[in-house]
Amino acid sequence: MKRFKPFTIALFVASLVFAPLFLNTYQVDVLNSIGLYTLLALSLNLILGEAGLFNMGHAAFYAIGAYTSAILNTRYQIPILWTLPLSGLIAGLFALVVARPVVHLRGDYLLIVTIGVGEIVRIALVNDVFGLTGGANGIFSISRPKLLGFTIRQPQEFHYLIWGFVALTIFLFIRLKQSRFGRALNYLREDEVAAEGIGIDTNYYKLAVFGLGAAWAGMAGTLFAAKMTIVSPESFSFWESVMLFMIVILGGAGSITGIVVAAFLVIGLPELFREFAGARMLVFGLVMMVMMVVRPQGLLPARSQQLSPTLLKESNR
Amino acid sequence: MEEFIQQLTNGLAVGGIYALIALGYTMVYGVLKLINFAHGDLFTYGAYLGLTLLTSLALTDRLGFTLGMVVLVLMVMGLVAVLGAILERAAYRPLRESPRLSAVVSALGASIFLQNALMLIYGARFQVYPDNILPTATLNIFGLYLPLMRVLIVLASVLMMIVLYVFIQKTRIGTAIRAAAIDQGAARLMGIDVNRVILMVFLLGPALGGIAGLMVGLYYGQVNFTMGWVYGMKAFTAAILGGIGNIPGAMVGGLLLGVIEALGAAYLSIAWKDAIAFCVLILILIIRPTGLLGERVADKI
Amino acid sequence: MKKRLLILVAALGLALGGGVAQAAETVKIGLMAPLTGSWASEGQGMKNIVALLAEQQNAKGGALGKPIEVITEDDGGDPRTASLAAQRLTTKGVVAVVGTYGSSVTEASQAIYDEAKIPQIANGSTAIRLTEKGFKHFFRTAPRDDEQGRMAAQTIGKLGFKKVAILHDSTSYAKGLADEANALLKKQGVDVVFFDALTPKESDYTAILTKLKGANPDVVLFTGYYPEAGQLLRQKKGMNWKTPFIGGDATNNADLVKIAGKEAAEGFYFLSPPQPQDLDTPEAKAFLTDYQKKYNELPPSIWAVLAGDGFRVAVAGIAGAKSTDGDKVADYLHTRLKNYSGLSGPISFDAKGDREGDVYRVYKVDAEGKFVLQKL
Amino acid sequence: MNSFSANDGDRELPLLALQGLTKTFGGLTAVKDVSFTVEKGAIVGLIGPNGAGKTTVFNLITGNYQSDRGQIIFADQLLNGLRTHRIIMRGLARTFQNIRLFHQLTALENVLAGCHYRMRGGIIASMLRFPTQQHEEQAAADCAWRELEFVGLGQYGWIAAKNLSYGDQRRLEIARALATQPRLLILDEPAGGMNEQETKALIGLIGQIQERGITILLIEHDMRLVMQVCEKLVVLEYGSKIAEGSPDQVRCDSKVIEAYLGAEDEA
Repeated sequence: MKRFKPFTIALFVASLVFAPLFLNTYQVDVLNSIGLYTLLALSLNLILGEAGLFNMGHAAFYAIGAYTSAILNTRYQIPILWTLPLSGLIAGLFALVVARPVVHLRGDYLLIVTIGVGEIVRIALVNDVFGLTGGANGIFSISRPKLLGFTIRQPQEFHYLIWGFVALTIFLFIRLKQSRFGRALNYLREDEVAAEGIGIDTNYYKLAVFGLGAAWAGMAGTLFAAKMTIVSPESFSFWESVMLFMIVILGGAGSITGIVVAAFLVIGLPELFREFAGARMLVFGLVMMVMMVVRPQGLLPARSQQLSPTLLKESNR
Repeated sequence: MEEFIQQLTNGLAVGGIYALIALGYTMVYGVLKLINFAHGDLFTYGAYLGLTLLTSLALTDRLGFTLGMVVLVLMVMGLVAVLGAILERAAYRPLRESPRLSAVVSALGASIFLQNALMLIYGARFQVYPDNILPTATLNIFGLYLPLMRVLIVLASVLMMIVLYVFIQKTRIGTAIRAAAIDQGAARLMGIDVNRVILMVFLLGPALGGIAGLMVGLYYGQVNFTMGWVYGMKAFTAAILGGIGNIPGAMVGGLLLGVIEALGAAYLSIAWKDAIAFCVLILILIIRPTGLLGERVADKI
Repeated sequence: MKKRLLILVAALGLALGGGVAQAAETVKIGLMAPLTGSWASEGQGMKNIVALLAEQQNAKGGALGKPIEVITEDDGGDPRTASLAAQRLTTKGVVAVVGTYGSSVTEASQAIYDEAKIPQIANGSTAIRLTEKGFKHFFRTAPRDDEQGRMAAQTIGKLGFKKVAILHDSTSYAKGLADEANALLKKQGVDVVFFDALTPKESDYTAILTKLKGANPDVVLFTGYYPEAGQLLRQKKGMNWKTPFIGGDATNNADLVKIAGKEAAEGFYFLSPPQPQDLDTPEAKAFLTDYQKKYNELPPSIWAVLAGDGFRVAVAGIAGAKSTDGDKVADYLHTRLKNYSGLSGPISFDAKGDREGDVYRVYKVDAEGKFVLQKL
Repeated sequence: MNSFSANDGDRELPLLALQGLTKTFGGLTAVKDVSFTVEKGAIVGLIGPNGAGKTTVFNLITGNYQSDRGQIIFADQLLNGLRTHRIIMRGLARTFQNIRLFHQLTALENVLAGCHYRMRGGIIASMLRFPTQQHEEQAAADCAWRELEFVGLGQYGWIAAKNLSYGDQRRLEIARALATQPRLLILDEPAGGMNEQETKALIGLIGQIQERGITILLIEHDMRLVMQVCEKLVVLEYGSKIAEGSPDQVRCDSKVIEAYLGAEDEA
């Protein structure tokens, strides 16, 4: 927290809090999109950035969360926000089941397997698996979320729901990072053999982090379903996983502030480049390349000190 | 049975193309441990360049079919190879000492760039190769319909793979490539110019990918700026299936993936075809974690 | 570095805000189209046609005496981007929106326009449910899937085929049409011997064709899009397989014949709203000439032409309502616009916003690769 | 365990016993029928020419490899088949021949890894920062600082491991292993790459570790170190044990002399 001074953070939070007062609905909606991707990227960061497990199929977990909420809401009329924990749970369980036989695979092999899982999930959704997902149409007419008797409808209202959840996530994830669990993930990333050789159950942590990251992506899926009121397979294509992957690496794997900034760039830039019309993705691709070449460690690489403030005191000994 | 064999040949024809593209992934990976996500787009450039050269230079009219084709193939190979080398220079070389995943993101950015550049140059519509460039004879062997060109495509891809294999195994530069793939540092100490090896790999892989693009264009007739994603992903899957970094592995993986897809479509479900292929891939990796022909490296502790 | 980043992010925010220009001297009509992504060719066709029509309308005095300004936003062919595009258009003060291509993409934008009381006239969105939600401001110039399904079943019946294979591509449009046709054909007593989906955007469909051939149908109904249809026809010929194919309206694209080759495309039937060249209204003829003069090609597909109709309808609605107020324009379009002479035939809207009347025709590809209107 | 505590004072009781350990890779037998014991509180050296299979023996003990035959008994319990982290939890700890630190992380975080398995805090406790979890973190940090100071790296807690000198990295690895509070510490070439001064300090450190009641098994090529600190030596050649005994006994063993003369330059 030394590097990003409290003042900068306060300024950032304040501008987000007051943004809906100054921005039009389109701009707020862009911010909402960024918020959603920040959430997803933070959840992927646990797996990819903190634990170093190559995952390019994160959209699968996001999709499962979104579809769980959509199905529960449209079939059983469960209020959409109530489905949040359940979406997380189901996405997390799904991740545990699929990751169990494959987590031992090395880097690039794991990468293709996660791509495969992402594609299998998408194909299953398209083919209306178990008659639940509505095929390529997806599921529509999801009801608007209600919070304390207030129906959330406008982008301005979603803004607070989404960014509130982002804030909560960052709060919890920083604490997680500064704990035994968070450190275990880093040991895993740095050297798996040494981690196992120092008493860390590497298989357990690999699975646990897949489960946790997936559960969080699943909850982001609930927010997505609530915001769009329609979920369809297009929204969970391989491309989404690629975008999330780019956000995490561009931000600097393991760096929460870096990821927030990268989400602004990766989701915000294509909107900004709307002026370029047909060339907007061309410019976007070029910018991605240049940014990576200029900052190979990511925009704001994670520092190695990730201890809670109570431990910092020890340095005075 | 007849249908089975027909499907098998269908699979092999598609698999041959996958294998050619997979070679590019596997060679780059072998030396740089980098997944070149832009490789699929180089394949697309091969298809588009072939189209442009064919229509603007009218090679087959001027030089006759055989000579024209040979010149066309060489030109496409050369141009795509140069493009590959430029890509290496611009997007990967600056990141050689960086974390591996940074180069992956750079590759993804390059892929987006290349794809959209093509869209802006040629437009978003499907581009169509001129009709009747290739002979359209269909062989009828024991009731199997085998278009002549399909047979030739499979033969051509197998031939190119053999040439590449011999090149890698027998020539000096091939040996250097193999050495660099095993240990770059040691290869450098042995006096091998690793930069040259990498350049070579980025010339060879794209050249093969370019030919694959040209063959797809010539045979299937239509090309589209997004086709590289589909083929690229399939070829990458094939390379992993065979054991990435391993050249015969890419060939086996490519052909096998084509066959799995064809048989999966024929006997299980067409709609689930890609999911079936991925399931088979995952099962194979569970049993053999480094692919079919990948070396099983024990942990050096 | 962090300062520079901060500035970058701030600049991003400012730039996003900077796009709003305030000028009341023009009537702004939005066009939401896939300018990038998989359906970029449709989107670019839509943009060309609307640009041409706007130019012509402005030469005739625009709308309500003011020039028309077309504001185009890219929806990328993806629902999330579409919802952003829709939000952006609503903030730019458009009075009506044309577009877009793809039902689920359109769906992601419907509620946004409806809440903003901006009439939306979709062109390439045929899913039934779009008009079943009671949105007052939603219209479409495209016919619905159920109508096309009915037409497909009817045509197969009239052509006397007894064993049908149905192939779709898992997109919501193609699957909807396939389901619709499947149900109706079964009711008619036609044997559906095959029903499955291919994976779009691939090049090699021989595995699927081999399987189809094994099912031995009299005719194959393919409800997907033209690139795959062209490829299927081409490879079907390579296999020496003669069974005819029928396509849905998404195969109506000039590139179909180019992809398949004339020989392979010959004899292919497809259903479609009439093409401009088959309409004898002066509007259609004039449009066609002008389009060819400006862009030196035929319109890429009927969907782009339907976007043109959407634009013309929007202009007619504003003129008829004598207002740019969304509610008034929508009312006018629902109740008073009758048999408006569109490029694709007469246009009237029902209470749901669907196009009234029998829109579909049957076409067959002749030996020259021309699309010939069939009288059945 | 209880059988062990009953004889706590008995130095001759084996803490670790290998019986007939055999491991082959492909066609190559890396370890062949090796048996020896490590008595509680002792410092035992495992020596032999390069490629004799010493590190393989270590990897078999810590479960990185599974033996084809033979038994590994630690404190009267069989270790065969257990996963590495389980073995560590039984009270073994090791260092690696090619230093395997968590290079990007600080020295302190490296040592905290050793405390990991004794801690309980899970995902939820960590996210919500329960008081018990905080206490635990604090206790672990205290322990880690103690170990850092024990190996003489107290002032480097905040330095990333990759920025430490080679000798310090070796010490850090020892501190990390000590943080697991082992009964048996296995050191794989602890003096490798150290200069004379650093080696001297290391010898002192090994003595201090022994004073803490920790048994030590080590591989080392530096014969001065071995002869100075070890109470017992086991000699391997081509995967087989060729000698075992006190340093003086081994020094005079004809087979050992032969093995080392044949490969003197490697020692």
